[in-house]
Amino acid sequence: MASASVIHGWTVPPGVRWRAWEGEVVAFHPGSGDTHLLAPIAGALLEAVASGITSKEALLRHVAHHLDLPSDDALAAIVEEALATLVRRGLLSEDPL
Amino acid sequence: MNQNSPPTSADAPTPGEGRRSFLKRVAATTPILLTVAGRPAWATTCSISGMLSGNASQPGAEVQCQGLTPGYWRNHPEAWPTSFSPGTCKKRNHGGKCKKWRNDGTSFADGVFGDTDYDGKSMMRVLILGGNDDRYQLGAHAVAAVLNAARFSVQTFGYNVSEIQSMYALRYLSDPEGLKEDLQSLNERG
Amino acid sequence: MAAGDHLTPLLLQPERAPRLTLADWDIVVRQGRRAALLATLATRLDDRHLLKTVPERPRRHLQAAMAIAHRHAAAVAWEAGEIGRALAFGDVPFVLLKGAAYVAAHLPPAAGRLFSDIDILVEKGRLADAEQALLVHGWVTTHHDPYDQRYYRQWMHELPPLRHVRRQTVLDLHHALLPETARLHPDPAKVWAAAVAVEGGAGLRVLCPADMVLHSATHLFFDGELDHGLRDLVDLDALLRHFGNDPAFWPRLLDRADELGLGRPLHYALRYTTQRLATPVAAAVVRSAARAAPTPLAAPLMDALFSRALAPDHPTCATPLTPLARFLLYLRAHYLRMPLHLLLPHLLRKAWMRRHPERPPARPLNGELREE
Amino acid sequence: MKVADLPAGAVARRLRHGGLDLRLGPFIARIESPIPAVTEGITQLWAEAAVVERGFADFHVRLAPPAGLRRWFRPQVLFEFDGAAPFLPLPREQAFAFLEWGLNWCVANHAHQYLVIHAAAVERHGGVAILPAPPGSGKSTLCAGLIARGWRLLSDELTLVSLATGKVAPLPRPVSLKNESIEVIRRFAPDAVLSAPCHDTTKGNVAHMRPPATSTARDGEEAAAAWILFPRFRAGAPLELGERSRARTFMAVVENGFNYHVLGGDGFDAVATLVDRCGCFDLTYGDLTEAVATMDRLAQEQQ
Repeated sequence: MASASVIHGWTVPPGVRWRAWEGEVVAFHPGSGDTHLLAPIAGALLEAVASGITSKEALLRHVAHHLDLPSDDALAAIVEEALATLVRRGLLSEDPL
Repeated sequence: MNQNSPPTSADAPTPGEGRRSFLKRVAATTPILLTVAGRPAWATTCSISGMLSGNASQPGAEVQCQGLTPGYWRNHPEAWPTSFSPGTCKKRNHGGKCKKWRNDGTSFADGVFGDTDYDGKSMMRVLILGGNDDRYQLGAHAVAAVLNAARFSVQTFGYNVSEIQSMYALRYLSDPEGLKEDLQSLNERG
Repeated sequence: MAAGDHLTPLLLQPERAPRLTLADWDIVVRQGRRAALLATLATRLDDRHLLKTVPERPRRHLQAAMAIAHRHAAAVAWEAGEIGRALAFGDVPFVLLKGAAYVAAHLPPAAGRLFSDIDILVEKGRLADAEQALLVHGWVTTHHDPYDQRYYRQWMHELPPLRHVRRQTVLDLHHALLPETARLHPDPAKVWAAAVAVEGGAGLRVLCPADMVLHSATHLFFDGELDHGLRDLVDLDALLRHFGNDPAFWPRLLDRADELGLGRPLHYALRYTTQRLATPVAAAVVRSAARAAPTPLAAPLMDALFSRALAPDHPTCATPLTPLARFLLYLRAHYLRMPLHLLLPHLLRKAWMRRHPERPPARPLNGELREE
Repeated sequence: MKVADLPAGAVARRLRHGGLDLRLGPFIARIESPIPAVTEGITQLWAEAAVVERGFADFHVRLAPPAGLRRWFRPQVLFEFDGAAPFLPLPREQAFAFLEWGLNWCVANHAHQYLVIHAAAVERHGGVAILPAPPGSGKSTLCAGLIARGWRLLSDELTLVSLATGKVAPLPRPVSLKNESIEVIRRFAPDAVLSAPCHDTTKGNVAHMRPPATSTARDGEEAAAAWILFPRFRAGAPLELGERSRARTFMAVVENGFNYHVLGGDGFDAVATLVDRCGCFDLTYGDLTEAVATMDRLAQEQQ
């Protein structure tokens, strides 16, 4: 698919609320009304996007640094899945850069 | 909001835990640990009265919808509809309950859908899977939903077996989490 | 305290609010809640900065109603997206109807509107695909009784309501605006062809302005059971005021009513919105629509019935004749849906099932309806 | 004027004709009912509630026998909210309990100036402990035990967190006790006023404990939340007070929110603020005296 070559960035859509306590992140989506408790990596990603980090590479670096993990393919796969889930739940939106 | 909260115990490897095993542990959890579903303010639901610890129930609410959970089907192999087999037991505990199942029951591929990750496993074995092998508990809920559809009438469960099978086939790749939540809602009614 | 409709005058002239006593509010809040218009009233007061003039106790109820309406709007917008996602799976195009359309298209009736379901329209030929796609995504029928299923599928313009297993939201899937057996049967293909995309609405579509008004009028005067009659009239009023800003809208509306055979509902819509809600409609337009009025004999009766049924359905507004008026309009709505020889057995069965919900009639009340 | 100040017979008369307007915490309810059990419940258990002048009422409720033949052989009662019946009828014996549940429903469905949580709330030295819990967790027993030892009752069932002030508003109403709890409280607090237990087919025996007069007298006084504490009664269990993660406390409060889903983002913020300012604990107990002592200690430390 052509979309694979499009470079995406992420933003937190308006209306999404979130809070972090001791590294645990909860988030609310105003449309679905769902409230989520995020796993550490998903939580770190949401916080990072909200703080202005938007590209996949930068997010991967941020998570690796933040959680003190090697920035390798295994982590990249987890980050990718977490981003997809956050997008599906409306907690992040995927925007072409 | 505390965007810059320092990493703490919750999201860092525990002391003595290698990076690899931490990654493995993280990979075994889903990105979302827990969801409290929004009850759209306009949805018809009677849960409010239930929560108010009263006996009062609302008129016209809920037809007698029913479903049974994966746990039920795991512990009640005798209740399986005849068109599906849990297989034979390899090891029993003292109470006579089966602790370990042979992989000779109806396969997941036959009972639910042919082209999936659970290659070769029986429905019972998929019910028992956990953690990394069935991260969203999607397989377990799919098996339970198929068994529920076979056990109950369409009027009671809302779906027949082939409808559950196509629901699974059409969504397990694109929307595993949403699919699991829908199936779970079906299995946990009643 | 004099009985009567306290709500409509206040909706029309919110600036009267500061003159109301606590005892007045005691009635207004209840009538507003029953008519599903409390949030609409609150919004109108808020727009004019009058909310703060309302005494604290009733004001809390107005604000609470606004909070609910805000959530409804957000949830409906999200749900419309979920429906779109599900139907995209089956490649089934659809059009949002009624309240969901007002929200999606940011039309004035959306302000403060409450919801109990979402209505969508699909082409009749795609109905089975739509049903399948929705089923796969968790929408299950609410009517498990085979009689009901048959009744809907054979005679109605919509399927029995679907409910989402997880979110518990209700969806009405239409393939026409009115039943095929109905006295009026606007061609669904024409309505479908004229539907328009919502600006910035992520692929969502709604009826074109004239059809939206005609559908709302048809629903109120030819289909509904009028429990929210006043709310529906308030919708119509808001649509007419909004679209009517464009002078070209009025001739288009009249032509379209002719084309779809919906002159009578349009006549009622213009007659009662102008009479009861002072909707600004040019006299010539009202006259033109009145060509489709009922016979001079029937007209006073319809006025008498609608004047009662278009008040909030609350004991404080009821006159001794209100229950009769509502009952006659209920019969009329059914009569307009299908010929008597089909209707009577159906109503008998409905009455029976209300008394004996656990026990379907032992013998078929009428063989005709049981034919496949 | 309080219910207890009305002359004999006046409560029944007003309930029959035109309604009795009572102030219950922040709300005014206009109650109508021809049923003696309702009069009795109000006279006995709501004796301290304020009777107010006729004006605006938040909730217009009526408990009356449903129409139809059943009334002669299996008497029932219907709860009406402003003329509509949101629930199916219940056996007549449960009329007063139905009034309590019905009013809870009214509050949960309309009082969106508050975040309404399914939880008990009690206060000592200015700090409120919120006790959210599912039925069977010993929440009401602990709540009854605490108010019998001087804690102020804000509510047994509905905790009202004001969106405007962030504080908890009192709605002191009778505490409902089930089965063994009735005996436990009789022994623990012999002076407490309890209604005669009524038998209820689904829950066993239910009795109501009258809120202390001092709590009712202060039912206009909001107080700040200090703890969110999840009680769990296990027979014979040693007392255990464990800290609980804030994020998980947040999720549990959300789960127990009656109108969280109506409030949207405001609800999220309200729960977050609450969790921010509160100590969050799990409390497992097997002995009521011990549990009350632990709570007293928490309140002391806070002071």
